[in-house]
This record gives sequence, C-alpha cells and structure tokens, in this order.
Amino acid sequence: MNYYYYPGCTLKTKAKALDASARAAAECLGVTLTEVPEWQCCGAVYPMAQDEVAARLSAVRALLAAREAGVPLVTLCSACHHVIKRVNADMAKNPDLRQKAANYLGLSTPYAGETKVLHYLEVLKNDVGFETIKQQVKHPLTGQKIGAYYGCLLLRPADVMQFDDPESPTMLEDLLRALGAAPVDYDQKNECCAGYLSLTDPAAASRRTRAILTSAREAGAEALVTACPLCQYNLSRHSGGSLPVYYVTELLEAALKGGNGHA
Amino acid sequence: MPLNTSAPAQTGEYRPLIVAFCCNWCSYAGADLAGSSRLTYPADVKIIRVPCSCRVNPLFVLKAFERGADGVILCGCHPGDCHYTTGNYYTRRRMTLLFSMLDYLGIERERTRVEWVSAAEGAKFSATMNDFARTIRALGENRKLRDLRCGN
Amino acid sequence: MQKIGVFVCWCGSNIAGTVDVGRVVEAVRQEPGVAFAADYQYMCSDSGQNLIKSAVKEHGLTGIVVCSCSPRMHEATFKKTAAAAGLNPYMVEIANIREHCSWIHKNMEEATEKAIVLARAAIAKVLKDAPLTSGTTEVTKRALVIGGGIAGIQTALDIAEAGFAVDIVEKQPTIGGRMAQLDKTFPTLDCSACILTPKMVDAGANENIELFTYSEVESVKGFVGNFTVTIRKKARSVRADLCTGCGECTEKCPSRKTKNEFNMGMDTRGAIYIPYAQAVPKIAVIDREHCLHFKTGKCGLCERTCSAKAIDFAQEDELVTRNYGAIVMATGFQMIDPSGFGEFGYGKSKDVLTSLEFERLMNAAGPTGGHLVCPSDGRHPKHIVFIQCVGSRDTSGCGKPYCSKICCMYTAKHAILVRDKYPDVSVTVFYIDVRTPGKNFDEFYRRAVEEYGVQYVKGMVGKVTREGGRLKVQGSDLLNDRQLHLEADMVVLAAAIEPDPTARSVASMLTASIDTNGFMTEAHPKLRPVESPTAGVFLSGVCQGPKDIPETVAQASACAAKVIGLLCKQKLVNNACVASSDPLLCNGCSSCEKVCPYGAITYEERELNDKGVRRTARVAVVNEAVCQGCGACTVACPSGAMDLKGFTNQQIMAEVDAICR
Amino acid sequence: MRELTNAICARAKELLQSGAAGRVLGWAPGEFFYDPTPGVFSEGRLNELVYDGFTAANLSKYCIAESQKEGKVLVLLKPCDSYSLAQLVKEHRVKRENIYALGIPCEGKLDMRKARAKGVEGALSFREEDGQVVFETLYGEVRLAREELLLERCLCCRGREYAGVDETLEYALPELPKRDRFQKVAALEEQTAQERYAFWRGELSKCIRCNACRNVCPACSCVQCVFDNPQSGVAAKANSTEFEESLFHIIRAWHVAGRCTDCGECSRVCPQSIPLHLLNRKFIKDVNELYGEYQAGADPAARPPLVNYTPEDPEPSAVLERGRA
Amino acid sequence: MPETTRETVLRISGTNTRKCMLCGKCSGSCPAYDAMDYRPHQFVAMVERGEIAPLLQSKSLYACMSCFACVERCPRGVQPASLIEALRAMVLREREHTRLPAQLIPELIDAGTPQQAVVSAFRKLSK
Repeated sequence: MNYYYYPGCTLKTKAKALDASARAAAECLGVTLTEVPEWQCCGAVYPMAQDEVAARLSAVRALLAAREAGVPLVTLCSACHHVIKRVNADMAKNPDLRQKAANYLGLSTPYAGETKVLHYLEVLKNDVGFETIKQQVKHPLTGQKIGAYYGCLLLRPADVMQFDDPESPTMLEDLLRALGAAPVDYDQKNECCAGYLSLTDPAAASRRTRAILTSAREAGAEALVTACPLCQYNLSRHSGGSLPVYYVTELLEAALKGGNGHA
Repeated sequence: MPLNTSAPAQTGEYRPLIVAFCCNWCSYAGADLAGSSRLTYPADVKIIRVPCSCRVNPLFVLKAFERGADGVILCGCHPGDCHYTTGNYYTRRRMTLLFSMLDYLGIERERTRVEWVSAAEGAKFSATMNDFARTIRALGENRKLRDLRCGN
Repeated sequence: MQKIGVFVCWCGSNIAGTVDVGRVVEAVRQEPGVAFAADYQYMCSDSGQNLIKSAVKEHGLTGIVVCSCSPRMHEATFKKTAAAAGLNPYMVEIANIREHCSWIHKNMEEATEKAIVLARAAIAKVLKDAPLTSGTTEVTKRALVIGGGIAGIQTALDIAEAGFAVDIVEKQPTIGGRMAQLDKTFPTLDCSACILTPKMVDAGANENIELFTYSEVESVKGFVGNFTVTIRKKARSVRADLCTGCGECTEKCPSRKTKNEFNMGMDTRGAIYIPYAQAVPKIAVIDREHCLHFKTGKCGLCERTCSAKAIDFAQEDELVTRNYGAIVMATGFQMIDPSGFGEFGYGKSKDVLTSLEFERLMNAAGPTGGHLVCPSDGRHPKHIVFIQCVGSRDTSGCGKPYCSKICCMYTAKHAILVRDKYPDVSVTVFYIDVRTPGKNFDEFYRRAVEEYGVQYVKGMVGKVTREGGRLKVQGSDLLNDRQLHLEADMVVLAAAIEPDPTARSVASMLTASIDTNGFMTEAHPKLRPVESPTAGVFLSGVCQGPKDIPETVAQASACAAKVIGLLCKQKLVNNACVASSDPLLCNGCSSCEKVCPYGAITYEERELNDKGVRRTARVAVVNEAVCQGCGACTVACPSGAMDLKGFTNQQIMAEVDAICR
Repeated sequence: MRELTNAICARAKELLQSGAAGRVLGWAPGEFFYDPTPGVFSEGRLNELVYDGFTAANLSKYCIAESQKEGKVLVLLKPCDSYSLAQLVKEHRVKRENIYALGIPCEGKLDMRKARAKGVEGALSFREEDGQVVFETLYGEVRLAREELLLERCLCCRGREYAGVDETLEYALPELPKRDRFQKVAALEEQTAQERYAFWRGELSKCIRCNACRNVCPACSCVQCVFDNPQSGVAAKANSTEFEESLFHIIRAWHVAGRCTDCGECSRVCPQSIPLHLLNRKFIKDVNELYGEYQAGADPAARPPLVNYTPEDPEPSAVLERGRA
Repeated sequence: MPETTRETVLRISGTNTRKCMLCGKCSGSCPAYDAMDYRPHQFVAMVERGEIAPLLQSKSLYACMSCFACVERCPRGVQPASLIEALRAMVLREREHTRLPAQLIPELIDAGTPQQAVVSAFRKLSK
C-alpha cells in the first residue's frame, strides 16, 4: 500500500501531533506514505470563483507529482483534502480551467484529474479495512464515549467529495468502534464550527462551537475527535477543557501502540 | 436562447446530409415531442419513419451513404421497451456488426450511430441530433464509401 | 400511371410562419407523378378535407401526400378523407413538416428547403404505395386489471357492470391498496375505509370479477384483443376454499416479530396473518420467510388451531394462463424512503415520520389505536411540524423532479385532523407553495388556517436535530425574513410518491412504455390519457402520474369505458401493414420465422409456378391476423422475399433516394 | 494419394452397390491438372474420379440441386465442406434425405497461384512425394515444399471434425498447420482507419464483378440474388449509379454473416486474388467476441447469431469504442 | 469599480440562479443566518434580478462560513455559497477593499492558532 502523502502547512507546525500520529499509525498498518516532494501550501480555501486559476495551481502541482509517481494522493487535514479533491474534480471536468492550469504550469499534457485523491480515513476504511485495524488494536479504547466531529469540508459538497453520507456520516464512528470505543451520535456532527471566521469573527466561532459542544455533551460524549486542525483548535478553545478534542489519528495510534496519556 | 444549431445556411458553409431512421413508437414520437417542445436541431437531419428499428435493412443504410448521405443514425425504443418486444434487440446486433464492418473497411465510425430514444425523450432526441450533426459536420463530406471501389 | 395530389397545410402560422408553403407547392408541382398541389390554412378542418376530396375527384388522383403535422396526429384523419373520396386509405402519405420542421427550425429558407425534401420523400413513397386492405380478428371478451387498489377496483367494477368478465391480479394478500391505509380523505374528511370497503366487498362478490390476490403476472404474450397472460398465484399455505377468515390462527402464531406492512412497520404481526379486518378476500396467509414451521420445521400451531383444516404447508405456487382482450395497468404508487434526506433526521429519531406513517398513527385501526402519541416514548405531543416537498420538485439527485400533487392537500388534512381532535397540539406547516387546484380544495386549506389555526410558514426546513428529548426544527420563514428554531415533538415528512416498482417489469412484459420517472406513458398526454401507446393496454390511477382519490376514480372509470369500448367490438380491424413473402423468392431458410415475436410465420410446402416452371418448395407464410408489422423478418431474409406492406424495401429506398437527391 | 483415392472409390462403389446412393458427387478432371471440377459419377465412371492436392472445390452447394433430383446422391465432403452442407441442411436448402454424406480425409489443398509465384511455369502435371510437390514442367522438374503451397484456408485448418455426415472414411494423414485464422483480421483492426481504407480500396478496386465468389459460395444460394432482382432496389439494373458496384462485397458479406462457415471458397476462386474471406472472418470474429463462439453448421439446433439476441448484448457505440484508448 | 453585472457574478460563480424555486432551504440551513443582512436566498434572487450593488456592500460576504450546507441541501442544484464567494472575490479584487491588512494579524492570533486559520483568512479576505 503505497501512497503519496500531502501533509499541508498546519501539520508541519501547529498540528504536528496530527502528522506524527498519522505516520506512526500508518507504519503500524503497513501503509507507506511518501511525502510529496516540495509540496506547497494548498491555500486552505477552495477557490469557488470559476475564474481563479492561480489559487488552484499548488493543488495541481501536488496532483501532478502523484500522477507522475502513479500512486494515489493521500491527505489528512480536512481543508487540504477539500481543496485538492475539488481542484482535482475541476481538472477532470472543466476543460477551460484544465487548459489554463496547463498553460500556467507549462504542461505539454494537461493535467486532467488522473490522480486518485484519498483522505487518510478512506485509506483506512477501503484499503486497510476497519476489520483489519480492529484485529491490530492492542489497547482498545473500551468504554470511551467519543463523539465524532466531521465538520463541513470532508462532507460537502457530497457529489464532489464522495466521502460519506453528507447528513448522516458514519465513517469516524465505524473507525472508533474498530478501536473499541463507544461512539456517540449527535446531530451537530456535520454542522460548521465557523473555523474560517475564527480570526475575524471569534464571536461567531464561539456561537457555533458552543452549539456543537452542547449537542455532543448532551448525547453523552466525553471527548470529540476530528481530522481538521482548525476544527480542533476552534472546538478546544471554546470547550474550556470540559470536552477534550483529539485528532482521530491520535486515538488510532494510541489504540495500536498504547502509550499516550489520554488513551 | 442559443439557436446556433439552426443557423441559416450561409454560402459556402458545408451542410451535411443526415438520414435518421426512427421507429414509429418511440423515437419518431420522441422527435415529435422535440418538435412540440420547440427543441431545435439542424435541418440537415431528415427523418424516415419505420415501424420499428428492426425494419431498417443494412441495405438502406448503405444505400443512403451511396446516394450521398454523410451520416446515418438509427433511433429505436430502449432495449427492453420495444413496441414489438424484441425488434430493437435484433437491430442492436445487426447494426453493431454492420458498423463494425464499416469501421473495418476504414469508413469513419462516427458516421453511423444507433441511439435509443423513448417517446418521452424529446430533449434527448434533440440533443442527440445536435451532437450527431456536429460530429458529421466536423467529419465533412462522406466520400469514402462511394470511392471504396475506384471506377475502372 | 399514378396521379398524385399534394396538400400543404399551413396549420395557421404553426407551419406557415416558418415554411413558405407557396414555395413548397411550387416545388412539388415539378415532381414527376404530381398532378395537383395546393396549400390551405387548416387541412384537417372540414373545408380542408373537402378540398382534398374534391381534388381527388376532379383530377382523378390515385394517391395523396399531405404535408402537415405528425402522422401520429392526423394520419388517420386523412386516411378517412381519402376513403371518403373513394381512394384506398393506404394511398396516403404524410410529410411531417410541423414537428419535424417548422417547429424546430427558425430560418424560413432552411425550413422551406427541408419541407420540400420531406414532401419529395413522401411523394416518392406514395408513388410506390399499393392499396391495402385490413384483415380482422376476434376479441377475447375478458379484461385483466393489474393492481387491486382503488384504481383497479373501480376499473374492474365498471367493466364487470357492463357485463364483461374481468380478473384482478394483486400482489398483496388483499385488494384495497394504499387507500385502505388512509385514515380520512380530503376535502370532505370522510373515512377512507368506510368508502373503500364497500367497493372491495363488491369486487369480491361480483360474479364477473375474479380476484387473484397474493399473485403476480408472470408473462404476457399476444396483442390487443388476444393477450395470453400467465399469472403466478403464490402459495398462501392456506386453502382459500376452507379458510373462514376467523383469525384464530393469527392470534396463536408464536412468531410475532414481523413488521406489519399495513401499519408501515410501526407494529408487528404474526407469520400467519390477515392484513386487516376488512381484507378481501378475508383469508389468512403464511409469510414463509418468518414462519417457524418453514424456518425450523418445528412449529405447526396454526395447523392445530384451525378448525377448518385450511392450513396447507405443502401448497405450491400455481400458474394460471388466461386469454384477455384488454389489460389495465393499475399498479399504483409507494412513498419514497426519505432517508436520503438525512437533514430531516428520518431514521435517526422515531418521532420523524412519513405522512403515510402518520396516517396510520392517526387511524383507529393503527398501531396506537388512533391515539396520537410520539412513537419514541409514547408521550402526548405539544407541537407537530409538517414539512412539505420532501423529495418532490427536487433535481439534486435523491428526489423526484415532479410535484407529487397530493401532499399539500393531505398535509392540510393531517393538520386539521390533529387540531380538531387535539386542540392543545399546535401545528406548523413548512411549505414552498400550497397547491390546491381542485373542487373545494383551497377552501379546505383555508379552513386549516382560518378555523383550525394551523401555522403555515413559507420556507423550507434546513435541519431537524434532537435536543433534550425533543426535536428542534431549523428552517426559514421567508415572508417574515427570519430563521426559525422551533421545538417540536413530531416532524412529519410529506415524502414524494413514486410509481410502484413492479410497474416497470410488468410494463416491460406488456411492451408498454414508461417515462424517465417510471410512470406509464399515455398514448397522448391530453387526448388519450387512459391508453398506453401499446394497443390494448390501458392506464388507471397513479401508475400514469400522481393523482388524488377523486382523480384516480375518475380515471379508473374512464379507463373502464375504453376497455368496454374495446371488448364490445365483435372484431378488431388488423393492421394492414403486414409482412408478406414472395414464394418465388423464398429460400425456405426459416430465418424470418426465428425473429418473429408473434409466431406469425409458418412454413409450408407449396407447388409454385416459377415463370412457367413448376416446382415445389418450402416457403414462408405470414398469418396476417397475428403479424403486427414490425419488419424484423424483412431484414432477416437474405433474398428479399419477405417484405412489409406499407413500408416496402422499395418504398424506404425511394424515400432514401428522395432525401439524398 | 492414389491409395486414398482408391479407398474412396472402393467405399463409394460399396455404397452404390448397397443401394445407399445411386450416384456420386465428386471431382472430375478439369482442363488442367490443377483445376479438377465437380462432377457426378455413375458406378461405371467411378474410375474417372479425382482426389488429389487440387480437389479443393467444396461440393456442398451442388447438393442443393442434386438433392432435388430423383434418388440419393453420395457426396464426398472434406471436413470443412461438411459444415457447409450442415448449414444448408439447417436452412432447409438441401433435402437431406436425398443425400448420403461421406466424410473423406483432407491433407490440405494446394494453391496453383502460390506455385506460379514460386516460379512454376509451363506446368504439365504434378505429383506429391514426402511432403513435397513435384511439378513436371516444360522446363523440367520443380520441387517445392508442400506447406509453402497450401491454400490460405488450409494454413488455418480447423481440424478433422465433420459435421452431420453419414459416415467417415478413416485414413491417416499428416497434421496441417493450425495458424490463427483471425490474425490478418486482427492486424487490420490494429491499423488506422486510413490504412484500412487504403487496403480495402486497393483490394476491392480489383474486382471485375465476375460473380465467381457468389457462384461458388455455399451460403450464397438464394433462389434469386438481390443483385439480380430489379425489385430489390439494389440491383445495378434498377439504378443509374454504381451502388451495386461499390457495395457488392459488403452486402454479400452481410448476407452470409452468421451463416458463412469460413470455407474460404470465395477467396480461392477469385480471379483477382481479393482476400474476400477477410470480410467474412471479420463478422465471424465479431460474433465470437461479442456474442460467444459460433460456428455455422456445427450445431443444427443453435440459433444463428443474427437471428438471436440477449438483453445484455453490447451497444453498437460500445463496440466501436473497442480498442480506442 | 468592479464589473457589477449579473452576468459577471454568474460567470465567476458558475451557478444558475434561474433554477431557484424560492423554497428557502438555503436560508433554513445557514448557520450564519443571524449575522447576515442579506440572506442566502436573497443572494440568489437579487443576483437573478441584477441587483448586484447592494450585495457588494453586504456584510454577509464576511459572515458566510463557506460550510456549503446551502449548496448541499438545495433541491435544485443552485449554489448560494458560490454566489457569495463570487461577490466577495469581486470586492477583494479591488485592492482598496482588502479586509485583512497583514499588520492586524498578530493581534488576532494566539499561541495555538493554526496556520490554516491565517492562510484561509487571507484567502477569503485579501487579494
């Protein structure tokens, strides 16, 4: 199981734990992640404007590198995944953008979405298999009541992301169950935490995270997991420590290898 | 509303000749629906009504080409929906083999097409004819079949 | 020598607005064989037809070309005109210069050119037309109705009343269909069962009607007037002739976990059951999938209980083959599963229901005995939110693009029923549009608002969440420019209705066409709404499109009238455009026989006079009463012996020639 | 070879004497040693019967006329010929009850054109010796390896199974090469449309419309050919243009599609050496690939592919996409 | 001045406002609804009517969380979020409308603020 791996800027700085745990867990599971050489920041925001070409280029570069290597491109940060997956779809479906990107990058063969973009969780689910993971768990998270927080970027728009049911996703819960935990279902798991506004409108972020945290707590969650550094930051900042927010990979690593304090 | 597909014939502009065989029950009715919905397609397309697509003898297709048609399209009910139960299944085999043969002889494969268009698919009929006409226009005049055998 | 008359119709401005009809007339006059050409504003009008008739007489025309609308529209009209003028009706050809020309082209020059080409093709064809006469066939005086809901019952009753035998095939163990599940009916609020069950009983008792319940159509052969249908009577494991419907067995059955379909799975039933008290026929049936006897071989309690000795575990499916003159599709509808719209929380909270589930919840024979309680915990609700257009008018993928038509009215009904019975329960309805075209419909909806104080909110719900044991509904109130966050105890989804999935396979057997949404296609959307384009197949009820009960019943009766009209005929005039084989060219190879879907071709040894030489040969013979004129045989025939009257090789080649000229 | 001919004659004589048949359909000497022609023999003339490297003609088609006559005819069928007869019987073209089919072994037939191409000129006679063919010519003896002279069809021999014969004559013969008969078709398919067009245009332009292919083809046995029927709309006589001229071979191949046993007679008799069998083989290859293996004449009960279907048949468009990357 | 025609907005957003059937599900779904002066459904309606100028001034452009709930739930395939983004882009492409001067950043972040937050804020709010 060989993949190109796109960590993204946050995983190299503030979210090193996400990166490190993901790599460690991958190694345990026989998944080889090769970091994309000389990757650039994806921009963290998918440019919805159809005439924005430049903002799509760093994603295209990463996709091109994977095309050349002939392997799928794996991402972890929700924002990176969202941007790269959607730009990939643009390149496949929008000939205008494809040609413009090729012109910018001086490509003789335009990039037409050939690379398969996978989220780390998709690799776990489809290529490794949750059943395999379950068998490899050495330190099950027995009895831990954990709420899965998906946020927006992994799920929507579902026709492009094709990650999970956009309104009733279960992928994280299925993984948590494989790790031995008791996932807690709550209705705000796919609602926005207002992460993009965390700098400019902290009040909005506070309102949204409170709604999410309340919903999770009411359903009995004692911790949350997410795959997004911004969600993690936003939620932990407003939980006041009452509800710890982990990266899903941290729990995965802990269950596979043991050790980490919280597990 | 773009009407470019029915642009007036300008002098010198190449206008292909397209013969469309349509089964009476589905595709001809689909063409009627395209008409009553005012869904345009080029006047290059001329429709011949047949009771079923299975009435279309390969000789008709070849004849049309030989007489100067640039494209021939057969339209019938969707497989399984044939008014006569099985007619279009035979059509499908016959035309598959015939078109494959034409391709084998080096005739552009885009000049022949089979499409299943139901009586409810006026929009599909129009879209199909627009697409086919565009394809044929791009291919240009059909000389190959006529010239397959040089005059001696 | 043929003398052809060409008649170019203006169709008002429909044709003349885009096609220069004068130029068409001028052009066709030059065509060989054309003895007369004229244009007229409405050729299908009396005076237009008279113009044709007098031209035939005056100019001694032998054939007619009418350049007009689609032959599917007026070919029959002009054939009659020709016949009235003494011509063989098959000496008429139509050039479709409206649907295939004037309506789709905008440029006059171009449309006129095309019209001329189409006219030439028709002239070329008519020059090779030969007078044809139609044969006739007998009509089997029995009808089959597929589906035993209110549509099928009404159609069957009307046909039976007219004195014809009619069979109903129903896949469920009882007739009654969806209507039997409804509580009250709009806009009168009379009890659904009270008006339906007498009809069910009538259908069961009528000596002209035979019910095949728990049965399915297995295969269909033949054609209008002469269908042969095989019906699979599934094994009930209960002998219909012995069961008294006492219900003893259903109470004793120890397997009690099967979801009760009648109550939309909101309660359970035994493995042996009678769907409901008013079932017709009132005969128990064993659901073998859930029966302990069939699963483990150990039980047999029902058999011991039954004093009528009706239980028959060894019963097998039975195939019944019958002939019918007409077949009615009355396969009805189901509600879509709204799980695809996860934002509404259906499937996550038991208090989010579909309207049909709510219908059962309100019904005295329903899972709660008619007490309105929250399914999650049995509490009495304080506030109920109804959401309309769930999956209707939805082009996003998981819904249906059409309006389901009945939801506005039944939601108003639900709202009124709740408010009437439980004035303490408040009701909010989220709507996009309230559509009430129907007699007393808008008045009914206004009553909900004015008399019953139902809150109608223009806007759609974005999300339903569970909070503190209740539901929270977030939606927009567009008229008041606000986002609402309402607490509710129940949410009722007016989910879209879709054709019953069985319609597709049955339609396929009947070779009747289906539209992209799975509804049956009618022969003409306005003028022949109860007939399928396939002769002898008729449409009754929602299988043709969404309908409420009065509309369904009206259509069912209209459908019956059409069936009766067919069954009344002593003979049917056959298609004259049938295949025929030239024995002198026939190789006797049997290729044609193999592709004929009707078995219309047989072979016989014939003595032939081949240009003075006598020889005997095995040649193909077409049964003209059975041939439907598809033409499959003509292409299978390598020698060209087989040809199709009205669409001969020469005629089609002539059309090709004329178009490619 | 003489030995095999004697064996055939001996068995034929027995059969005639037993009353199983009244006459024999076989090969008689032609104008030259390399063109034996079909002939009918009474018991007394059996000594004139030829069976050698050049008796390639497929006798099946002659059974149509022969079976209409009084009495039974004994027909000699090489393995591949037997499929043609079986197909004709399946199509009710031959009165099987008037035929006694004797399957005779075949060691592959020779192509005089190949011999000429290898420099055999002024040939007067030939004989076969140990896998070699020895031509006696005006300019002396020429020896050539037998395999080099085999007819195209014999290089792809489909084996020694017979279809629907009444009996077979056992006789040990060396194996024939079993080349892939679709190799050339596949090679053409690989080419660009332009190349294919150039190939076929070159070949079909050579046609002189002598009708030899049609006349020899066992599948082309219509009571009246569409090309001879002015009512058919395709006959040249009925048209001012050259429809028949340009499309004759396509239509001919179409009409025998699903019925052609791939006997190769069309190419053998073509005076212009047009590889007509490549048209038939294209249909056979397509049928095999798309609808499952089918050999015309092999199974009397099997529905021929063109009067058959399955609901899952591929779409014409999908088929044209084949091989298009 | 930026181009302010309906066509520009439609081109940049790649959405078709005529598909809207005025159900309001976008506004019923929007988590930023209360912070908006013009609501998602109004964006669709106003763009369709060509009323672009007021939208360019709207504070909703900076309240939208780009959560795509409106896009996901729209029964007709309209994309209100894309309209909002197109309008925001039109404003920001005028340099003077940059909403997030770099010098403001230090006071907006804390020790834990992920890069992603900064990068995305720049992407959304400056040019």
